[in-house]
Amino acid sequence: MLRLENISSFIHTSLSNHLSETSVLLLEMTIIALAAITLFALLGLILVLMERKVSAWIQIRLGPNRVGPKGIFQTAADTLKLVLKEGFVPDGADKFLYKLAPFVVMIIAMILLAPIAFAKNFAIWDLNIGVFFITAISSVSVIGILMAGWASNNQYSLLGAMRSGAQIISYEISAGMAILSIVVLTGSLQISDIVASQSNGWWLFKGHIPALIAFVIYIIAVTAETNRAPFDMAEAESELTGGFHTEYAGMRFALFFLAEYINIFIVCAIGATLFLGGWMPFHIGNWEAFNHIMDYIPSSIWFLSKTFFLIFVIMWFRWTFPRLRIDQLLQLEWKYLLPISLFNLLLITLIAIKGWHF
Amino acid sequence: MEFKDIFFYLIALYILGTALMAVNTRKIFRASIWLLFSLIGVAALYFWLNLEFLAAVQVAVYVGGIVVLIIFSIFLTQKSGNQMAKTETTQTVFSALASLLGLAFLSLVLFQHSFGSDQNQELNASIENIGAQMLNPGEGGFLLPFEAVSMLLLAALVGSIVIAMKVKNKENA
Amino acid sequence: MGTEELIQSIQSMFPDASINMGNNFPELVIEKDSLLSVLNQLKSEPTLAFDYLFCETCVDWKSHLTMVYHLDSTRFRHNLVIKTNLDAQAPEIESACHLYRTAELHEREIFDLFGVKFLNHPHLRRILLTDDWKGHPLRKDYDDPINMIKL
Amino acid sequence: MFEQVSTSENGELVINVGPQHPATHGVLHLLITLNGETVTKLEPNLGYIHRSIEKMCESLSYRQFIYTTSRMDYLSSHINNHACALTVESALQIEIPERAEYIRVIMSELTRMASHQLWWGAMAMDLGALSPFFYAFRERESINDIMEETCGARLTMNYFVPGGVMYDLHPNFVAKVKEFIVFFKSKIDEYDELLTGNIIFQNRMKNIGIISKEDAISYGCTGPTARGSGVSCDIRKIYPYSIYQKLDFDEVIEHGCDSFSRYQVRMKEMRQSLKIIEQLIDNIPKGEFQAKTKAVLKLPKGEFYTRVETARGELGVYIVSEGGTSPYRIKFRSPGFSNLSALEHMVKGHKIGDLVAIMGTLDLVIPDIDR
Repeated sequence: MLRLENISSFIHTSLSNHLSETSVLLLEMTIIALAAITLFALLGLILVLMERKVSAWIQIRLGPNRVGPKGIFQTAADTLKLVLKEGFVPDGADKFLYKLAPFVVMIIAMILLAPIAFAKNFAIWDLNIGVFFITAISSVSVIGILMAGWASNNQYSLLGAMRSGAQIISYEISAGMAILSIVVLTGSLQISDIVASQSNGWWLFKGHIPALIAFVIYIIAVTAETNRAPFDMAEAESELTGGFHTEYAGMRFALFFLAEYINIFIVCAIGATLFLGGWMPFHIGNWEAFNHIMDYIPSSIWFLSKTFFLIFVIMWFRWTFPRLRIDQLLQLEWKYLLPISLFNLLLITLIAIKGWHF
Repeated sequence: MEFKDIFFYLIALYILGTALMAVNTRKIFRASIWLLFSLIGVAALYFWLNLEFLAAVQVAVYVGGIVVLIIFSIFLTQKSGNQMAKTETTQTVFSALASLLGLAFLSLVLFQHSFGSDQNQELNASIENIGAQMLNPGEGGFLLPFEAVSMLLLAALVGSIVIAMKVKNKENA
Repeated sequence: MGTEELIQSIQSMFPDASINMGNNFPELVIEKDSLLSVLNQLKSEPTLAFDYLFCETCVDWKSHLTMVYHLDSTRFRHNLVIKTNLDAQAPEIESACHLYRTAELHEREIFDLFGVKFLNHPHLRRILLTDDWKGHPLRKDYDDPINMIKL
Repeated sequence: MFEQVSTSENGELVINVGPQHPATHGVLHLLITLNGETVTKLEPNLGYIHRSIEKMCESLSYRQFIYTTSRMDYLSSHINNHACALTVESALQIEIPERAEYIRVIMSELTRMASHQLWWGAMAMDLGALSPFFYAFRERESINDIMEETCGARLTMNYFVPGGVMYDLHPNFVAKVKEFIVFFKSKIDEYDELLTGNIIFQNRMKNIGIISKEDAISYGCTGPTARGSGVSCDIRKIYPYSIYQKLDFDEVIEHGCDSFSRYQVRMKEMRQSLKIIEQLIDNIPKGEFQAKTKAVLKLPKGEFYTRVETARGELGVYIVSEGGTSPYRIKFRSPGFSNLSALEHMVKGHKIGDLVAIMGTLDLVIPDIDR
């Protein structure tokens, strides 16, 4: 069966046989860049279609069903339309920052993709501070939103930007704490180490109830951090018409839209890696035959199915819950999630020191 | 010049260019954005030095934290979109003099210091090492400064809460 | 309290005003200057307690305008209509919105469509039409040859 | 019409909510002043769809003017028509056949339910929950289908005429309504499961948009808006018209005075409407559906006032007749107009998100306000 980890090593060895080290490096960089961009486009198309299908399913509708079989080319057609749309700058806007903002958001989403392990031995850059790198870089994405909101010269945009700023900064702490609890259990920030530590069971199961609490907090916090309903204060279409992207149209809007979905993918991938074992197959204790069958499924499939399960959960939230109010949102973080996650971290540390986990 | 060196000069040029833009623009919001880019450049420099942890801290603290705070304070001041007033000539002269003085001092220190003595010594910047040094109370440890800084931050935190609460009381009365 | 009793008790309260039974409700005709005092008494008198102004409008009779106030009591569930005539040229009357908050928007509408000026109204300005609109459409002498279709 | 300002003198943010805004459900324009996120001032600017229906009616006959009222509060068009028909009938003292009365009440209650369903979906959408909208429309569609079969229209039915109703019921009507009652009874529980019990929803609704009983009366609030504050104001109960006197139903009153009470009132009213229809649907009397009336209606000289309960509150029709074929002056006392006046009182001091939620619970229909 075709496995992703074999492909990368095959490319590397075949290139090294013929070319010098520098040119191999350059060529591989180009290949990775192209692959990443393709992945981006694909993810965008798939996730937008998935969102529409999931929402249609929840809302007793059919969803897109005209373009292509079952409407699978709908997002491609939408993208085409958005590309052809005029991209204008509103009067009185800061032109430079207005045009820059969607790219900032997009580039940050792209950088975040680097340390994610898509399959066994298959990551763009498995750096030794993996999860910390992601926390650090994702804190920058708020700048793009602040920029967009300010540069649009629109009060709704400004309010949306202020909201999302306050929100992302607050929820980053809880998300960080949840990530930290797994780091404490693993003793490493490197993603490959974290995945390897789950070869005998996922942390969600191994870490007892504190890990479960950390997982729930992580899911809530990242839903807020990616500006998804019920925490979509930055957009809040019924209050702020569109929040920070009220004035955006065409491809610039599409970049924001795409970045939102890429961010969802990334946070869900991290969640799957930290709590659900990343590309590790599902094993049950001593059931040798069962474990062998699970091993036969490629690691990339495992990783993607876990990630898409989490994405589905986040989409499910969006189409079920009403939106919180901004002060309730901050209250939830500072009065409930943060104290709980701090206490939870202490518990996890105790578990890690005493070695009570499996 | 090696490939690695070209990269260093590119990063350096980027840091200096964006820093210049930050001080030269007369729109306060843009200045903060240029500062942001400059700080990202510094993080890139750390990455270039293989100091990933430091680079990530640089991004998390300066870019994700301090610049966001600056932008927030710009939002809260009125008329942030307007151009700032042109600086006076005397001010420009004095600041130029001050910068030159700083440059001179820095170059003096740099040229007096002899580099290369510890080039063979491997710098251990792994997270374990950083953590161990941070909590080491003995020789070469950073526990005392670490705790002192955290006390300072706590004091700042409490102080800001007190100030914020005072304003609210006034409004109520 | 039956309608007959209601009419009698109101008549005894305001001997100068004339009260008689209309098609639906008893109608009290008063002088425009006494409007506020009448409304005040009707609202504060515990046996009447007209606390709910459910309709306030104006009728243009060409020679004069008539302000019509429909009052209801949420406690006793009896109704009363108060009418008062205004001058057609410069209609002016005290605003009732300090007694009944609902009058605020209703009076702005009447000001807009009939041109009745309400004294002591907190912000009397046009509500439905644009601020620079000429004339008051619900007046009988209003003419708009473009927008009005004569049947 | 208004000055374009972005900040007030003391640095507060001034925002135009509307006329094009997703939360105003129409072309309502609110000029709000914000201190941070808190609303400090709210001023409605009306008239974007003002058609001067009252002026139009002065040149229409007593048969024609009823049709303009379908366009006022288009979600309770049957009930608006009912009010007009009742005014004309009471002035001319027309006795209408019992069958017509039954049909009218059934139609009115169906309309009330359809209106409340739409409100439920739209209000949930204001709060950011998008799915309830589709669930609400599923039920509303079946009511609209029933209406379409009998009246030929889905929104502006124009079915009630002076003297009765325009046509007889469609043969499928009774069966379909019965089917709908069974269907909707299970769905209304689904509504509660989906939204009412949700903790986010309750936090968004409870103790928000408070208006006391005295204020509600003073602001002239009617309908569920006032009944959520404990004011008994259901015209069907206090000044019964048509055959409501004979029916067994409760006036829903809640005493919470907040958004959640108003929400509860409407939810319970839907059940009461079901109860009313259940009482009537099996015994619609046979006979004429329209009384014999003259071809040209002339009201006697005088003033006539009718009050009915629409889905939004009390609708008053005030006709001043000079004895001609068309009214001399007509005034529609619309429920939305008075309810809107209480909006500032409710919203002041709340966040901008609450403004949207409170507006949702007022259930404003803009053509009803602008007329």
